[in-house]
Amino acid sequence: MDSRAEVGAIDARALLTQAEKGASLWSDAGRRLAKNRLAVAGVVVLACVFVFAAIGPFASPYSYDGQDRENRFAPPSGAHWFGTDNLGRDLLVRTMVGGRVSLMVGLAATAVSLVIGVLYGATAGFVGGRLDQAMMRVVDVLYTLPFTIFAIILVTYSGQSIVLVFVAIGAVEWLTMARIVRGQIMSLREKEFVDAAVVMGLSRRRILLRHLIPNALGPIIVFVTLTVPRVMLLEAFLSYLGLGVQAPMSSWGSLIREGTLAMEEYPWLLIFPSLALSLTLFSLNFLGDGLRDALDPRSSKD
Amino acid sequence: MHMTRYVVRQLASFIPVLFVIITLTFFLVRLAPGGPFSSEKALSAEALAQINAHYNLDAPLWRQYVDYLAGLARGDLGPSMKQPSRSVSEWIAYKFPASLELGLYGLLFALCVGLPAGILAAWRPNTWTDQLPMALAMAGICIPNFVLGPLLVYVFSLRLQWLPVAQWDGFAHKILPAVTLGAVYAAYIARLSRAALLDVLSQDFIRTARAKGLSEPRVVLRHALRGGLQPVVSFLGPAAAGIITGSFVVENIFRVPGLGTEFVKAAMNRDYTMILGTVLFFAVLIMLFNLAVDVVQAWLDPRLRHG
Amino acid sequence: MMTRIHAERIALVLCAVAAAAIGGGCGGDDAAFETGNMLRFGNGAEPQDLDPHVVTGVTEHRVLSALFEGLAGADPATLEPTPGVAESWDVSEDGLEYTFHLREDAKWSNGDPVLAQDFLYAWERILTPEMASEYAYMLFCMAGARAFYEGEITDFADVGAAAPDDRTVVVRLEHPTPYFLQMQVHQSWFPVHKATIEKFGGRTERGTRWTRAGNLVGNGLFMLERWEPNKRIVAVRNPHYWDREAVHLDGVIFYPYDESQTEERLFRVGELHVTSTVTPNKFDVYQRENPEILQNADYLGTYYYRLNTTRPPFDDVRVRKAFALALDRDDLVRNVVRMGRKPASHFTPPDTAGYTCQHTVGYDVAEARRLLAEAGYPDGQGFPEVTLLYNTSESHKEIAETAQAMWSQALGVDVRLRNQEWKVYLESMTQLDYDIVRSAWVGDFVDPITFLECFTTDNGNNRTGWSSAAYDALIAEAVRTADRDARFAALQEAEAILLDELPIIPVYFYTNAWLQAPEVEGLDHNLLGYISFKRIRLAHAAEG
Amino acid sequence: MGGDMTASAERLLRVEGLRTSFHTREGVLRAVDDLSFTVDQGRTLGIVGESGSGKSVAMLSLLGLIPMPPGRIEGGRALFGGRDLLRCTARELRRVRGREISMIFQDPMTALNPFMTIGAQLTEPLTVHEGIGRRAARGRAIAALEEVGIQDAEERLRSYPHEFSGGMRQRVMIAMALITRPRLLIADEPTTALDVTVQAQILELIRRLQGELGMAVVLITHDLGVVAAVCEDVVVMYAGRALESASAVGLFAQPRHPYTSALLASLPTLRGRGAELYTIPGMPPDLTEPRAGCPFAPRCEHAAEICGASPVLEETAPGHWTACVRVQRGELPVEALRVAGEDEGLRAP
Repeated sequence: MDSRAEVGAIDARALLTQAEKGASLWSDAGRRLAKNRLAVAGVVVLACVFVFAAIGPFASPYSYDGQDRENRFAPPSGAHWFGTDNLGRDLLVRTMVGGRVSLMVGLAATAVSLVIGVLYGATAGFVGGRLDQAMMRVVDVLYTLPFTIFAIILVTYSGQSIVLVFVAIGAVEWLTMARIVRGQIMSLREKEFVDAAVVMGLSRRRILLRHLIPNALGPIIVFVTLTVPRVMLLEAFLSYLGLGVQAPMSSWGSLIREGTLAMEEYPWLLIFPSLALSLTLFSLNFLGDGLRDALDPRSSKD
Repeated sequence: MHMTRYVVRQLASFIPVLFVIITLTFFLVRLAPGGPFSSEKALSAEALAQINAHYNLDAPLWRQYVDYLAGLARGDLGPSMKQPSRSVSEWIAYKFPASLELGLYGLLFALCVGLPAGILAAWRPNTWTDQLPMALAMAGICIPNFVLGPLLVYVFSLRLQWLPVAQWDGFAHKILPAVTLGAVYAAYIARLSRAALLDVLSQDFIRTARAKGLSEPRVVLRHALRGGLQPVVSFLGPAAAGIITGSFVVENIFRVPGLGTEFVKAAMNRDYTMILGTVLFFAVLIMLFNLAVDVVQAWLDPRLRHG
Repeated sequence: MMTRIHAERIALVLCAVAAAAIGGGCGGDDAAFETGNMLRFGNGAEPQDLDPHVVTGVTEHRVLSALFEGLAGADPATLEPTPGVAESWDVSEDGLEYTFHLREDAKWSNGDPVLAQDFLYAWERILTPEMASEYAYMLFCMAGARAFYEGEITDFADVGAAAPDDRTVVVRLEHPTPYFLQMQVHQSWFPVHKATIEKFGGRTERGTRWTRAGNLVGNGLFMLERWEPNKRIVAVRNPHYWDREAVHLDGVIFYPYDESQTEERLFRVGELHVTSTVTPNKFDVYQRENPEILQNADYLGTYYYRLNTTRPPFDDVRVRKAFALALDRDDLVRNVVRMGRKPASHFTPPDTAGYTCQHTVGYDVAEARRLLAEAGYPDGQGFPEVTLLYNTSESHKEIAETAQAMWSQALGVDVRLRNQEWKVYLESMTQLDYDIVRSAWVGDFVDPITFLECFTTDNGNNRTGWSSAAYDALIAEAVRTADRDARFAALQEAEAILLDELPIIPVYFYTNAWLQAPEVEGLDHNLLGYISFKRIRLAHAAEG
Repeated sequence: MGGDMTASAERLLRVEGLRTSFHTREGVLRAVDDLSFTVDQGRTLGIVGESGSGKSVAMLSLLGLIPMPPGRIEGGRALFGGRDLLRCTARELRRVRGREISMIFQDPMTALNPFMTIGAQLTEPLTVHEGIGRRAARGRAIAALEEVGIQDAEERLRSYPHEFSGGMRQRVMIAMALITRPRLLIADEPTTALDVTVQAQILELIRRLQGELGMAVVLITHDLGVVAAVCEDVVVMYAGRALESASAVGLFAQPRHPYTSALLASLPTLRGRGAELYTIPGMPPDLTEPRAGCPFAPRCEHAAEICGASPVLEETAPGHWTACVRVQRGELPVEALRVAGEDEGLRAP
């Protein structure tokens, strides 16, 4: 029984393969995802929403800014399935066009915050010590700076473009993401497979990117599904500050905000954009759950 | 103990951070176009000069900065430029209690609803006791508070006439705002705690606990919950600081005399002193809450105690 | 068992916090107060302060007019001067000197008599440069007031205000001012109580505690009972008010709801007697279902678009005119603006102190197209992309969207819309960094001059880059002229120039719409939106 | 199966035809397939097999600890103290777990709750099953820690798992498992994660306590050396089935299944220094594939056509049961299964 050392190494390798699975899982994940019915449904609905937003307007006899002022606030009917708005514009087309903005902002800004937040948070959590302290202080500072002022300055000195919206939202949303990832990484760092990876002589970069982050994907994905709606609604606030799309173009967030003002009189103005938003978020959520299950290294055990 | 020393060290590290925040904010707000006294009816040049002189806005910027810091050192946040009836500190002192109260109720609601929902969902994943709370949580996230608030008012105040429409007087006045404020946090907590609990429940020590013959409630509540609370706690730190400093939307809908309005209004008004004051206040709060998170984390997870 | 101990401890702390929160909320400032014969008044926003020499808004004015009284009052419907602290006054032949005779029984809410010196003290205070009062210019019609404010003279005795005795105030004017008496209803002319102000700080100090409930001493119908910012301001009967017998209400509670939706809901459940405003959607509903509750009155304000005359394409008057003519104001107002407002074919609202502009700019697409073609853009070809700027608001947006559609349809031009946050928008407007910008002007007093003097060359409110020597001369002439007809003739001529040159496109004239419970009686409306609480009574309360 | 060889000993646990499967997205995984064995009072049964052979799943199935879903117990009986564990209600099972049957696990690093003190975890079985007071429980906990050789027991109750080394943690696990004086201890690879010296200590500890408490032990391991050191009876598992069952002495003296023989051959210590290690060719079967016949046949050097028939355990020598059809039929002389290097052989206890 003098082969224990060797067995130890084998164990370490076994642990590693388990962890590496997290990284090499992506190819596998698609297959697993395809077997998750809810996730597939989510993908299908999302695809429909994308088609709805991207191609839908071309199929409509109305344009998003075509006014029919004598026919304003028309309830849903055969001619206008979603009814018309305060200027007699077809709400269906406006919802479709608004979806373009919201989807773009929702996904792009979330992606920005995701990339920055995950890399930053993971680095801080993994390296620890003084660097972590310093990095978290930076987050503290950014977190407290007045966002409204920041957005106002952004719009003033950089003009207006949808890209700025991603920047503005991404710039604030990554902070929370970084915190969450840091927490996850800090607790994962304690796990043995990290020791094993260190023993195997892997570089810190590799350990972080291939072992730690994949294992923290669960909370990250949950948080992403929570971030998308925040981002979509934040866009409405930014457009209040003059950042983002300009009238007569709209977004789901703005449509919903306007719909709230007419909630009692013309409920369809609130209901349809809200439905579009909710449908998207629900699908995204199911997809997120499915993705998390598919990517979870543990779910492949046994 | 280690923890005490940690707390003291962290508190000390606040000071430079606050200094950075103040400095950045001070110069940042001056970059925003317009000043506190730009208005639709243009002031004459003389009037503008007078009022700028009154608020020390005619001094060179560095001078204003130094003066502000000097005031700060004396604990003076200065006068509010757009709401001159009270000084900035008086405004914060007047408005914070309502925000705090609303925030605590909102937080309480969020925890009382979100945590049990998350636990219930994690208990039997992928059954209806999981899917129903999670669908509700998702709805809570989908419905923005500026929709939820009016909806709740419509149902509970205008239709059923159970609760007041707005105002901030008795306990009844606080229910709808707290629910509106807390709903989205409840949803977050539910989802985060479910995910974290599922994570913990798949760990070996849970099997040990079951092997000891513990009942499921005991396994979940006593063995799994602590670990499952960690992401919730990390989320709650900054969230709590945000929630108790008020929400512009909720305060507006329900006319709560809270601080949340001031954050936005001060920025919109370019009420420089008010912006700085509220930012400083918020910064201190958020740092305290983050510190609290660290302490709670350490309490939850003994492995972190000597970190 | 460690965890159990911890859990118990946490539960305890939570309970304590919750109890503290509940206790804190229920106790203290929420003590009940009598609301029986009190008018519950939706006041729109939270006052910045209650110092008459600091504040600027309509919101503050409503509260201050309940707490203070000027030399003269105004009829709540016609704004004709009525006796106030002064029971009578004499005007000199040239209209440049007013002598006010103060009533014997005018008292401050602490019982002190209101004396002539109180007015002089107040006027000196508002005009003192260090006070930096934003509304000091309201007093500039007084001889020397402007010079004193600008520091050219330092002795207030050189300003045209004097108190020969305790009960007489004499005011000498710089130029004929037909609206001088009417201005006495404005807070900038109100007296203040010297002892109170100086008890809580310096004479010209802003933001001292003198305006707090319990400290503030006024001379109005009511006195300040409590002021809970963002909750309510309670004003109750002033037992020392000289005309207390005529006051029906026991008091007024001002509620600061800047969310008009919230205001309307509170009104619906009977918590408010009067709202400050009503949204267009609710206006339609009430008009259809409860027209008796809906109030709508003309308001001295004009909604218009400024055009930047300093750069192409709006440096060309033909382009400006084309844009003005292509705007179908009737359609716009009927379908979009709504609220019973009136399309504006000139700048000064009709019948402003008897003045109605005779020159108009109408709706004529053919002419508009002709002018645009003449300017070099037939059917809008080659027309540069211009931007219509507005500050963020639902109503500005929908008007802008409609204007955009109309211009595009009528002229074939492409107008982009751009919204900005309020202060950024103001800055863009002031810096002439726009093509077209949404604007509005609300008169400070009922006289066409308050509108027309905006567009003189050096006026800070011009903001179009437009300048006309003839126009400037006519306005200056009108200011100097005492004779009403001659004055109006000059103003007519000036406004005609404005409407020919069109640095602005008038869109509509404002109205003030609000909701009012049936039991509220005697609430009259006027062009300035001033509220006089004296005649208001609550029908059911009066019986009970 | 399971030997009438010790007729005198009382039977504690009798498992018959246990079948457990996992219904995963990839298909149905038959982790335990028709497994039978018995454990007699006070005896030590070793269950040997490679990773994934179903030994842990079998044990977890008995205690209702496999996650359901995706796990499912498809059939069989597990008689323990007059009850069928597989048909107990959750409540009844809980009363067995940790009181009558305790279990310790492979990895002491993860098996203890990192968020709770040792004391809290140690006393938990007592408070749950015996409902005794905090003070009394504390006393028992200290005694239990001392019993497993932990110094400063009183002090240590306030410690957290991360403050212990792996070996110490496993001692704590044992103390925790035994604090209720169970009749059966299931030790699932209790020493695999520990280093050699500690491994021996822990095994010695289990043996000692077994003797003192008179309980039965099921020791799950992939290490034949461990079996040889501590077990009296052995079941060899492969692909969810039992291939051979015998006394340890009998098994090491003469394996009666080609798989056992191959396992023994692959033990490094049985070969001369410098000799090439023997490895069993091929891979364990994919348990999601439906199969017939001997699961080891594809890798068996003695496989023949007849191995396509499903084997069942048969007693081919007194107290020695095998599932090899060829051995049962006498086609394969057991002498052919003797391992090389047997001279250095294992000395059975």
